[in-house]
Amino acid sequence: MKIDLNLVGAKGAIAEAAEGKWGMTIDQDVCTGCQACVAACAMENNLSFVGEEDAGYGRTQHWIRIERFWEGEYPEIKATPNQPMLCQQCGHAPCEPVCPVFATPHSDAEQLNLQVYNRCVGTRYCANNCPYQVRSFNWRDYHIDPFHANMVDGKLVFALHNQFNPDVTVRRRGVMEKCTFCIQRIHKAQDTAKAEGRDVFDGEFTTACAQACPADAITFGRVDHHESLVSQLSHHERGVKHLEELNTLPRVTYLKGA
Amino acid sequence: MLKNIFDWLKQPLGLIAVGIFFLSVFSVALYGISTTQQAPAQPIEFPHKTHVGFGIQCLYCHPGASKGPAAGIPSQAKCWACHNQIEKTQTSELLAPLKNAVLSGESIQWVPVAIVPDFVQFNHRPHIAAGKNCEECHGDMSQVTIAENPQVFNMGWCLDCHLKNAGDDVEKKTKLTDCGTCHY
Amino acid sequence: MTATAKPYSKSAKTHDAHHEDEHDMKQYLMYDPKPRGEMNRMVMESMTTTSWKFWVVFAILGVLVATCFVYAWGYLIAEGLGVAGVNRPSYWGIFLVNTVFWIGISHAGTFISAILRVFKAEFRRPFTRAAELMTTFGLIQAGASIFMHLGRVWLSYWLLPIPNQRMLWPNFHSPLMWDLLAITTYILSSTIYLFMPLIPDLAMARDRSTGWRKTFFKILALGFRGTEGEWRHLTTAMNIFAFAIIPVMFSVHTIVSWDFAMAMRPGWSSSVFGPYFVLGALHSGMGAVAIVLFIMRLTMKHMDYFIRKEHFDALGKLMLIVTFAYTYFFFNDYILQWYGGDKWTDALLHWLEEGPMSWMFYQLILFNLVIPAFTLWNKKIRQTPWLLALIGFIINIGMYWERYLIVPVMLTINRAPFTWKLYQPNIEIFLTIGTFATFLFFYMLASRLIPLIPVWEVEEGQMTHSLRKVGKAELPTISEFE
Amino acid sequence: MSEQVSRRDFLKLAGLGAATTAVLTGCGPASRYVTREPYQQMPEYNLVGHSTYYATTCRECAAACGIVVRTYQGRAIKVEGNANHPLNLGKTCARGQTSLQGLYNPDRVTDPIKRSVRGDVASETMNWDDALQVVTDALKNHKPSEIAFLLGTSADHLFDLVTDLANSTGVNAPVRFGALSMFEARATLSKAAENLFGQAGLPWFDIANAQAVFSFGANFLETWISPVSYTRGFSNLRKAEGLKPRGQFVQFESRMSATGARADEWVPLRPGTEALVALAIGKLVAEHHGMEVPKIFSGVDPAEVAEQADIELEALEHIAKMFAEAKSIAVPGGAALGQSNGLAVAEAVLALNVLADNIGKAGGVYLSPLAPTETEYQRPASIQEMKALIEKMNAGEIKVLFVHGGNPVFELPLALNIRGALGNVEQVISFATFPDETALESDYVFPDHHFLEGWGYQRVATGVNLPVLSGAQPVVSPLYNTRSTVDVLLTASQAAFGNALPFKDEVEFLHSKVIALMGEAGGSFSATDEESFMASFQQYGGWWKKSNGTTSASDSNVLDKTANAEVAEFAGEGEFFLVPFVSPTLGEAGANKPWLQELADSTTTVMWNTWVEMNPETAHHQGIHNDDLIKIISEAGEIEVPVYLYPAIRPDTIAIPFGQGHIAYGRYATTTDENGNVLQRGANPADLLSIHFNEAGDLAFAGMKVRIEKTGRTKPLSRLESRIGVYNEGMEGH
Repeated sequence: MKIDLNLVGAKGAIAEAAEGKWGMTIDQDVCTGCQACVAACAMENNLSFVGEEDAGYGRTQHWIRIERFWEGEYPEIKATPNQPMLCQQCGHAPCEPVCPVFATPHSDAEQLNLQVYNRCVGTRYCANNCPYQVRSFNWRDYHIDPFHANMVDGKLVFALHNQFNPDVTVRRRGVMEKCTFCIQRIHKAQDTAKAEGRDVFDGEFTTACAQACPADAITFGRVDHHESLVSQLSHHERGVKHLEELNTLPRVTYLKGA
Repeated sequence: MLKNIFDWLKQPLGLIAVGIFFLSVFSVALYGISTTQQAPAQPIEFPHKTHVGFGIQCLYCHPGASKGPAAGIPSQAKCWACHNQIEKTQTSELLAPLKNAVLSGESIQWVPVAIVPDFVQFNHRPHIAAGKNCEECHGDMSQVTIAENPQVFNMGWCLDCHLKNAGDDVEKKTKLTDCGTCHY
Repeated sequence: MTATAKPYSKSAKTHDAHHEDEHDMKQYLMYDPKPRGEMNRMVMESMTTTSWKFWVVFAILGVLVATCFVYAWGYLIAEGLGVAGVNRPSYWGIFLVNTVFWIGISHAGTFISAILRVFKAEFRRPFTRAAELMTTFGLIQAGASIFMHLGRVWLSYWLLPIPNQRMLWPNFHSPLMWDLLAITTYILSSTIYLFMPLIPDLAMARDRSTGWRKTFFKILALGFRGTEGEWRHLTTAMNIFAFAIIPVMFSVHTIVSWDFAMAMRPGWSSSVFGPYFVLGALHSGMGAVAIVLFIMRLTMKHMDYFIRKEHFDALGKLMLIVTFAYTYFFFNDYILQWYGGDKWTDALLHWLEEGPMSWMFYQLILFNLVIPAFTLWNKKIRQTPWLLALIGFIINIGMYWERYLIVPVMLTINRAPFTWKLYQPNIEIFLTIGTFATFLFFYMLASRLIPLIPVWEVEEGQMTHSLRKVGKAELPTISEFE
Repeated sequence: MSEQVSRRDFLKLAGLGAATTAVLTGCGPASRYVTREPYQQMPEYNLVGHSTYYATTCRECAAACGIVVRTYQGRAIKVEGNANHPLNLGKTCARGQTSLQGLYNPDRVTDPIKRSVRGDVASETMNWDDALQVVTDALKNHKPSEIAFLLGTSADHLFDLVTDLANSTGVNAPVRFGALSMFEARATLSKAAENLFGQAGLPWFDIANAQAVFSFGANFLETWISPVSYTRGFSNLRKAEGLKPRGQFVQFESRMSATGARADEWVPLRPGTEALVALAIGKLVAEHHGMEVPKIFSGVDPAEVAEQADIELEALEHIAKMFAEAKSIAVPGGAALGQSNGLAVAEAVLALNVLADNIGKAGGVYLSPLAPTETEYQRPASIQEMKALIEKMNAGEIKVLFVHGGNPVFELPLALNIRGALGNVEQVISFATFPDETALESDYVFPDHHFLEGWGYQRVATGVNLPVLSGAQPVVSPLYNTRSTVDVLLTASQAAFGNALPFKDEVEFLHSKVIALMGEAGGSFSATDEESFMASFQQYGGWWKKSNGTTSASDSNVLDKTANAEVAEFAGEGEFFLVPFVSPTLGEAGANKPWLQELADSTTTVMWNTWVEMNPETAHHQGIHNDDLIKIISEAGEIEVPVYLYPAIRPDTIAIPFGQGHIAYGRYATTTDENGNVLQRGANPADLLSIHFNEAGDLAFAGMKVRIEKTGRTKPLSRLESRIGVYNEGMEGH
């Protein structure tokens, strides 16, 4: 596809025309707010828990959080539909240009916003600039706090470390992190498909949150394949992109309303 | 005062002292670095040389390399399958640890040699599939006893090869230089 | 010249009342010359005469630097930023407040020495050095504050474009990258610009001191002997630098403002931030100069000769002008944002007006706009050093609040209301004290090591100014050397 | 410079540098290098670098969802749903996801221990031979009637084993109990089904195929009986597909639960009036249909009910119209049943289903099928039955108590004083995996494996229309010196009673039970020999029938009964109705899993603590603010809890989640002060409950009135949400 680079918004047009885009739809009408996605994400991606004090102070490491607001006054009060908020993997992401060391580049191969932990120096500019506020920073070395360890034969043993997913880097202090659309699963599926000499098919794998969701609210897949489920859902009339007015071109579509 | 010091340093003895100081700092630093570059001590002084000499293929003991991320260390059962039938195993001093480990059922604590940092997600399979030979990265094992790394696996070294392989193929180059290919 | 006409009596009366003041030209430093040797002696004495009080303060500051700067920073690095108060959404906190504040302080030095030099404002002469020192030391604190806030400061060299085997370069799209380049340029150029006018004074000091000081000055003076050729080279270089550093100065704070203005956040993405920040910087910088001059005059020997009421008066006028310019940009920024009517900006303005930090917003208006605008009209106030220093102090508090509002308080409000959380500084307080202590520590150290008064500039001024008797009146005249 | 020269030079330099600065790279601890040991004998299905997946059953709650655990080099990495399992079809809840944090919990009991002083943390380690001797002696040296077993909620293989033991030796039949069975009032539901349909058992509500769901307090999206399967049902209810419209959902409760928050209409009725409202709706529906009002509904006057329930008559009529015009289903549950008239509520709500004519039909109410190997529905003990057991303990009739799978000291109401009752038991032996409160009150703790290390099966009580026996197998080898309780009991009972249970070990016992299914037709898999049948059982994660196994109930005379149209009675004095509910994220036993603690509560987003929900208006009148620590005083006890001003609760009601308040149970379930002393984390609403029963013997846990007192202290609650952004705090004018 040819895009006139002189046009205003050419960058957005390129992002839109890109191939290999992964995307997600979240049906807010069926989301029950059960937190299964949050737990699944934490277990899959070696997220650290931060303890009561830091959690209340806005330092939680959730890569996905479920937002709810209130409408009306008692007794005509309603909780707004749960809104699971995660990295929108913007096609035109505000976090990307502000990082001085390219620690959060746009992946041309996977069409994702990457977070390269080992490149990050911790300016936190990306998190400031993220309109969705979905980035979380490793304020401390939460994983290796001796509080979690037992002393066995004079050595600190972290039993919980046994559960770490070997496919995901464990982050230390001073590094930004965020939802990766379970890129380790993407790679695994691509690798398997390539070994078998075929393409990854729709529904072959999915992200940890979508896999766990008991209400099947989350759908994941290639949004640039017209026949894929996620692509069809994201063009549904109920589909809304969050803060679309900022031209961030998010890859997550929320199905709002009934 | 300052002048006195300078004056003292200018005389031959002073120059020698300065020389010795810098030399010692340099050699200590060199020693420190060199310790990080040596092959670690292994529980068994495994002679790769001998095994390769017998004509055993790499993939016979490390079959994971062609199928997935890790090449793997062979299980004791695999060692024993052959050594069981070799008379020397019963008598050799060097093979005693293997014998003991198998008989006692304890595992041998090999020390990994060819490692990449935690933040690099390496997968053997695509490299083998792309036609790489083991020795291109791990060196010629027919020459060494304990496995040692002929080179430090760092990003420049990886990229060098990736770029060479991609050539002018834009799509390949994109994939092979994408940060997300190795770091996530 | 026969300027003796008296148009009407009322005017004449006022004239009479101030007759003594206005016509005693001796009150002006430029018209109160002293012999060269005498003045040199005075400056040298001011540098070498140190009372025990100085050492007490110096020791206290030393302790503060060791604990609040060195130890606290080390602790921060070792433990991670969790020991600070930064959180989501206030990812930046006081660290960036300090950065902007210190860069603001540093602006006064360049402004006074370069711009006023270019415009030949004569009152600048005795305190250019004092102001330039503020530039250099302020920038050190600004830089330190930036590095303090990095999550992994030991990797900060990745911000530099060093060729490497990873084939990775810094991201020149990032305002932080521009920031780094701008601040580095500024710190280099301002240090050179501090050093060049210092050379003749260092040479003077070299000739008048003994012992380790002599060695010290000898090294620093670069063998300056005061020949015609040396002077010519020096003045040419200074003139070039005076012009060249002005755009650097304006660009630095503009670029610092872009850290915010380029970001996609309500309250931040404002096109007026560039000049607004520059004016803000001058506002706080002038105030800081007033404080420093007051303290120098109070504590250092012979300083009442060099720093006089006229200087405070002139500084006060400058502060007044800056106040008005600042006021314009202040309202420009807020009113335009309010007029924009964006939903999130609206929420932000409400947060500033009604939120728990609103007291800061109102104090900012009072301290930065109202108090200076209504007091600096008065000549008496302007000429009272402690009052002017007090106003300078108030302005600086106001300006600190302004930066505090822009960074952590505005960061509270973003486009994700589910995450709005208050920011509570923690170890940052100690680090802030640490930067202040380090600044003062350096300053006090400098006051013992280099002449704080550019003697040659004062002499040059006095030589070009003279009083000439015309009839009964003594009139000031200026001659040009060049 | 040519490319070769420059690149190579950089390489060498940077290479040296990289080695020395590896410490500073900011990533790690090395997740991949936890162990680097080759298998001595590589399992043939295992391949280095590849994960192995094992199907097993989640036992975090009694629902028995099927899970598949990903393991890598002998470590369990991730829990995923078993897509084949009919109950959850590949889905999991947060508690199931975090079960790995139980497996790798740093606070597990690692060895058998002996405690000289009950309640004292100090203990000494034993070896298993001595431990087995202790169990053998306990069984041998006491009369069978003096030996009792207290097990967890789920009907699993251990329950079957102990039942067999009881049948063959005469020891007391095992009692199953869990906080969830108390808060779900399972006995009430089962009793109501028995009363109306003549068959005890948990009814199963097919909300997926209904058009409108009317829930009377059932928190089926949170913890209620089988939350994952009900959430699946809810998801299907909401999805409009083809001709099927999006289903409606109405929730009646006094405090908006996470379930109620998803309702289209949330009706905050006065606690205790649920039965009346259900009856009134029945009456209005019958009138709407123009039929004669059935006898069961005839005793109520809708206008009067509306006033008693503190809702508008129009709202009631509107809801009745909705009920009448759609394919409706009514679900009783939760706090509505835990009242003095809980049974009446259950009956009235089930009667509504009869009126809607949905019994045994798609989108209606079924009687849950009996699980394979089950002959009749065996429900967990009601609190009345627990009280009977405690009275026996107090009377000294029980000399040895074996506890497994539950934590009664924490879960039972303080007023029942099980702690004191345990004091009257000579020997208390706990098989706890974690050092919980009950283990603390035991003489011995002989730790069982974590469920991911052990064998087993579990019956699925409800949640799907198929009879399901969910299979469990170890996914990792046991981490610590623990031993399966079944093995312990087999060995000990053989030593004590001879060949009462003639099995070599746990696996053989399982084999004997499961193999019985081999002959049954219509199973999910079939095999010709026992070995492969057992292998398939483990591989598929269980055995289930492929055809609908629900029994249709007879509902002929239901509507002709007379209903008990009374408002519930409330015990105690005070101005507030107390609604305790089970924390949706923590459940009954999740408090020791740090990630469950860190999950935001679905409605309040509070983490790591207990809170009390209070209407902001009420709080305003009382001068109470967010985070104020208040004392809640019931007739049975008092606790101190910080306040959460909750906009969706009746002004005359306060609600407290159950799940926190541990004084033992590991470092994450408790807190410590500066000196390292273990303190209670949060508070336990079970301390407030006084002992009143409904007609079915369940505790009337929501049938209390309490008063509150300010303490003047505060305890900031950690919330995920922003109080500024969500409640406009600090920006009131905006």
